[in-house]
Amino acid sequence: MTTTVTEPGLRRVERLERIWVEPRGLLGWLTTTDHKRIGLLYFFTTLAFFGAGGIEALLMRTQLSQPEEKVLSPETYNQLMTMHGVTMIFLFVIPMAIGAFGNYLVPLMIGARDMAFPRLNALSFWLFLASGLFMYASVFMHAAPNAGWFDYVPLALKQYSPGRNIDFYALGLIFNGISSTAAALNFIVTIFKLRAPGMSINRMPLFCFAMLAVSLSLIFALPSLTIDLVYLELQRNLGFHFFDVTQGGDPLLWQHLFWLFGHPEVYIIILPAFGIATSIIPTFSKRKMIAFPLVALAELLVAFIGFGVWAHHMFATGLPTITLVFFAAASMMVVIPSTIQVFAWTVTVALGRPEFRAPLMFIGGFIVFFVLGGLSGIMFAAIPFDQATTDTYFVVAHFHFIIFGAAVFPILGGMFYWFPKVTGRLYHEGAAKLSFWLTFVGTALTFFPMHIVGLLGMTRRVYTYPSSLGWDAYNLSETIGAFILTAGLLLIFANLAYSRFRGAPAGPDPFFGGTLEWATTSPPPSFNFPVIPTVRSAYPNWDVEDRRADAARLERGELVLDEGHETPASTVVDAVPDEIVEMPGESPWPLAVAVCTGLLFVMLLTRHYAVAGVFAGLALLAVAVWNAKEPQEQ
Amino acid sequence: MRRARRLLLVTGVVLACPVTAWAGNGQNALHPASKQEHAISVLWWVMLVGCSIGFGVIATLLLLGWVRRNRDYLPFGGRDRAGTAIVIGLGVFVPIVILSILFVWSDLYVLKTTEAPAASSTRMSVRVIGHDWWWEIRYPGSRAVTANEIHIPVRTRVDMLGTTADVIHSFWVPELNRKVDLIPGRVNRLLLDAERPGEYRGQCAEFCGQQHAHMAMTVFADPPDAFQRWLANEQQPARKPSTPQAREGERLFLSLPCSGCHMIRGTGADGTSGPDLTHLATRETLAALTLPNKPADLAHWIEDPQRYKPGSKMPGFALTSSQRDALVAYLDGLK
Amino acid sequence: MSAFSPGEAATPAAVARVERARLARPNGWWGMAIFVATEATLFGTILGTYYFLRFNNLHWPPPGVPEPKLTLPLVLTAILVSTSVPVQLAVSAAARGQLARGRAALLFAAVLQAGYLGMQLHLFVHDAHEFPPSGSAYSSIYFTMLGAHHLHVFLGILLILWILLRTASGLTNYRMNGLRATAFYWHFVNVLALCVLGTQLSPLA
Amino acid sequence: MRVSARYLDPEFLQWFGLFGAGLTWTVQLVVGFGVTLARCGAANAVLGVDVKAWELTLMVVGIALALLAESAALSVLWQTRDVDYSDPPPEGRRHFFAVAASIGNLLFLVIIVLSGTGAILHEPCHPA
Repeated sequence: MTTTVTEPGLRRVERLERIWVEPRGLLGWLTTTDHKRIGLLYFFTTLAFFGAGGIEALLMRTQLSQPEEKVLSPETYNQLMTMHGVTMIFLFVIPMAIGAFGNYLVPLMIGARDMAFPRLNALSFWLFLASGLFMYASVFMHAAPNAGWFDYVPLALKQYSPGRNIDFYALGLIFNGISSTAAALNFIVTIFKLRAPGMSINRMPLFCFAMLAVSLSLIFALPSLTIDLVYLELQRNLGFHFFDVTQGGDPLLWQHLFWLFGHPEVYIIILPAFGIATSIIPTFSKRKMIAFPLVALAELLVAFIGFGVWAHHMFATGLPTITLVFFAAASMMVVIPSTIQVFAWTVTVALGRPEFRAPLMFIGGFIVFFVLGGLSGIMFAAIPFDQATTDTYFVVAHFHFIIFGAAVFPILGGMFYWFPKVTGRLYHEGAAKLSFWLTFVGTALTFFPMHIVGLLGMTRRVYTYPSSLGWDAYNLSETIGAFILTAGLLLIFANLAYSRFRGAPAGPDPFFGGTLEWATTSPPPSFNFPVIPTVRSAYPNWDVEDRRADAARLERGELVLDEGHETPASTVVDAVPDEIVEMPGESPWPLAVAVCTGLLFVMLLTRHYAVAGVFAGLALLAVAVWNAKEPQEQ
Repeated sequence: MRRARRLLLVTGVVLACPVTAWAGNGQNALHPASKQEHAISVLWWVMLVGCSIGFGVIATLLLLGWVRRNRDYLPFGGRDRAGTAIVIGLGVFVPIVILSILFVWSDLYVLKTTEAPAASSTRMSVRVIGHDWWWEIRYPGSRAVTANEIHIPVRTRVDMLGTTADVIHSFWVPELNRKVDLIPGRVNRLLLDAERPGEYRGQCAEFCGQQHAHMAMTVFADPPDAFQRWLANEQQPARKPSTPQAREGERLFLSLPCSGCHMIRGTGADGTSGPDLTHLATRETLAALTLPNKPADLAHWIEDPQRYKPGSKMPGFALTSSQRDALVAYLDGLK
Repeated sequence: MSAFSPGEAATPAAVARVERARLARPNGWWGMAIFVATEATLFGTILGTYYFLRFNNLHWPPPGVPEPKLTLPLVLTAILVSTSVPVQLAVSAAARGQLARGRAALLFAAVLQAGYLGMQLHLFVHDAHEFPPSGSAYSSIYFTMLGAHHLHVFLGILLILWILLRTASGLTNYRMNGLRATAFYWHFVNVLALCVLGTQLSPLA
Repeated sequence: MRVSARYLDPEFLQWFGLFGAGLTWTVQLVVGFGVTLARCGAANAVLGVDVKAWELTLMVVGIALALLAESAALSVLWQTRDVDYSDPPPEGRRHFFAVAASIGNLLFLVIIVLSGTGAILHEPCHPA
């Protein structure tokens, strides 16, 4: 709409640009508090970790391509296996979906000018980067975590893992958890408080519902992981007793606390995918989502029930049956929110006039893999079958269909879908479609045969296997699939990289999307919207007259807020405008805090506790200095 | 999404393979040799059929969405109201009913078959103790001790009492029953009740460190009389070596560090950290099924265990070929 | 649009006006609320661990470990919880624009809290000599639980001192939000104190 | 009079309908799970827990509350039957929540029943 502005409007836009401008160059990136720039920082960082995790996967697949293969030593394999899990979950999927997509899109979708706490947002990123580097330092010291991503005790205790490997894991994940908590907190407050006037909770985009559900899950799930890791460190390094039977502890305590976090984690991974799917499907089906309230509920419900299913990861530990049934029952019913969404998606496509462009094709692939992975997931709620197949490749197949097929496909589709918004250019459609088929076939070929070898008795986390058991052909095809998949992924990134510079200009709204991010220019200006949009439906960008009204407001100067670095805040449920909040500008202190925290964790790792205390103090001091810069109220 | 439908087809075909092509691999969860595993595989096949139908419905909807992409009403007429009805009907009520039935069947009924057996219902018990990375087997009420090869009488309810000497392991013999973890401070029980004589391969299913991959075991379901003979022999102390070479082997075994870790009942060798070798020659494999128990392989193993099982607790020894042959001759005589 | 912009609020009186005009709680308060939620979960997990381990042990505390003392912890916790009153008074005073009274109340609360923390740390060290955390699962979770709570009291005191420091140069919307958030955090710490005390004394029941 | 009026206030019904059953299930899970741990742990020798009584109570109370929540949700749904989910608040929002809650509560009701029956029918502390 900025296309049709006249003199007064133009002057207001210029004033906004002056107010919201950030320093150029490296300094600008180091001190930025712009949610879009932070989103991009997240995007490229997580992409790097995705590459690392992918290489680890390919190495493992090569080792497993045939029986008695000797490419990797057992120790190396176990480190790669653990780092692959840790990387893909904590350093790729979550930060990519929440940090990159969420950061860039949520404020745009709710018509805000930034996140609620811009400096905290920057801090989350720098902490995330530091924690990632912290954990990857271990790889280069050949002391990477090697007890599997769920790191069961007593294997992870000093007695059986004397090295630093497990300390890297425990401290690294505590560190990473701080970043995730800060990010989640920020998203919740942003979604609660910064929605555009009129965007009452029942008109909030489904993507934001997904992000809200994810953030709430993180807020309530991470503490149990953190405390579990604290117990582990206390027992490893200070001689506490939580997990050893002889002193009244219990190794199952670790498993309970880990999975009390670990299962909500699974939904934390998949929920952003739901959000992306519910953004792409209406756009390309050219109609609103069917059963909108149910889909919104389903996204929150799956996160909620996800907290009551953790012990289904422990069905084989010999717990009493009366204990297990609680979790079996919840594990059965946690399926319903997913069935609701699957039918809502498919029916919406069937009811619409779908245009199968690359993003929608990736969502199609997502639905296929999500349904396959979900159906095999149901089977694990049947306790006897779970006890037979748990810790086999059947589980590996199941959760890779979910975590790769279902969680990552929408991320790839979303990269294409929002590429024009972020870069202002269109991606190459043909290459995108080809890359879809490559990744689709690759994924199916890599992970489908794992179901079969699992049923044939192949247990997970083995670095090699004998040839007498009829697993060879399947493993070979899995390895081939992995390389096809890699080719597909490389084609995607090549396409995006090329289009970034050579793509055709996209304009503000190439796909005629329904949510507010399409109501502004591509790429969006640093202040997101010249006028804070007013909302009267769940797909505000399809209410053309409302958007015209915005343009008119720009002329009159209503809701432009070109007096200061400001965004409006409204009531939590019904989004009644309440307050104009002065937003802090760029700040170097988040980076400083992250550096101090990083050094704090290095000192904990090397057991210099006194020095660690000093860095903790410095971190607090940096927070104080950051906080001392208050909004100007004179 | 044509491919989706083809995938469904492949699902059916390929999943039929395990029961046909690889029925005999000895570690196939869908090749049951016990009542318990039968129950589990029935559960699986029923769930597979149900899931295939469910997948079919959704794949068809997607397919219709693509085929009829230029019509914005459902094939059987109706628009948003009908759509919402489908979501609530197929997305809520139908699955709630199906899943509740599945819960009652699997988690209340089938579970009774596969859960730990009532101690009174079993005829004998066998103790399995997980070690990094091998299985210690003991027979309560007898002096028999062996490793990695469990003999049980066929068509007899045997109570497996699982514990661990170090980290968590998981006992899993796919053709006989579901798996159970071996956890410090717990005795977890599992029913072994083979319908037909045979060898059933099993493997540690919980990641237990560097050599998790080489921690397999075999269950031999013998006819009762054969089992009794085997057990009687296992209870005996080791046979005295018969040839001079074997006697030299025994002397070496007792003088070299071997006897510090391994027990050979009836000799001075009383180590407990490694497998009991009293009747090593009656076993078919070495090092938790890493190598076959042939003199040649035994010689290789003694010389350089780290080559076959890196990280194994057993160190290699610099032996002259005559010393090695003597040791092999002695151990190979421990019938 | 009933919105007001920060420009209006520089004096205590203006802040008071703003406080009356509010339809919803400010972002800062919500941020603290979410933080408290995650902290509460953290303590829920710690208390859960306590009972999980308790159920696993026939003798609790194990033989040789003294039963928890009753009176002193009760008295100390009573003192700590009572400081919620001055803290809340400080908020309402500030919201009415009476900054001086508010700060006085805060200062009073901070002194009491510091005294409490001092006593508790003394007890903590004393107990650690009597039955070190490395002695048994009981002492491990006992010291982890108490240590975690003392850390939160310490953090609360820091926040209150920070607010006192900031409001020395007058009251603004921003600082009023900070005060509300701090008070909220403080009440939470006191609720925790009660839960922790109950758990700590549970072996006596 | 005044009290009943307050509890029939649609805002209250909406929130109770939305969260009632979910929170009930949470309590059933946490307490029910805790009780099984207490009953099957070493400490039961001194605690002496009657697990079936606990689980039965939890299930019955749970069912009652879940049904209450469901009826609250349905009543709001009925009050707002002519409203579209994206209509302006409060009606639109109430309808939106009521649609969601009426399905969600059903789900929690089923979970409460299934877990309860399972916990009662299985023999206490028999290892899986």
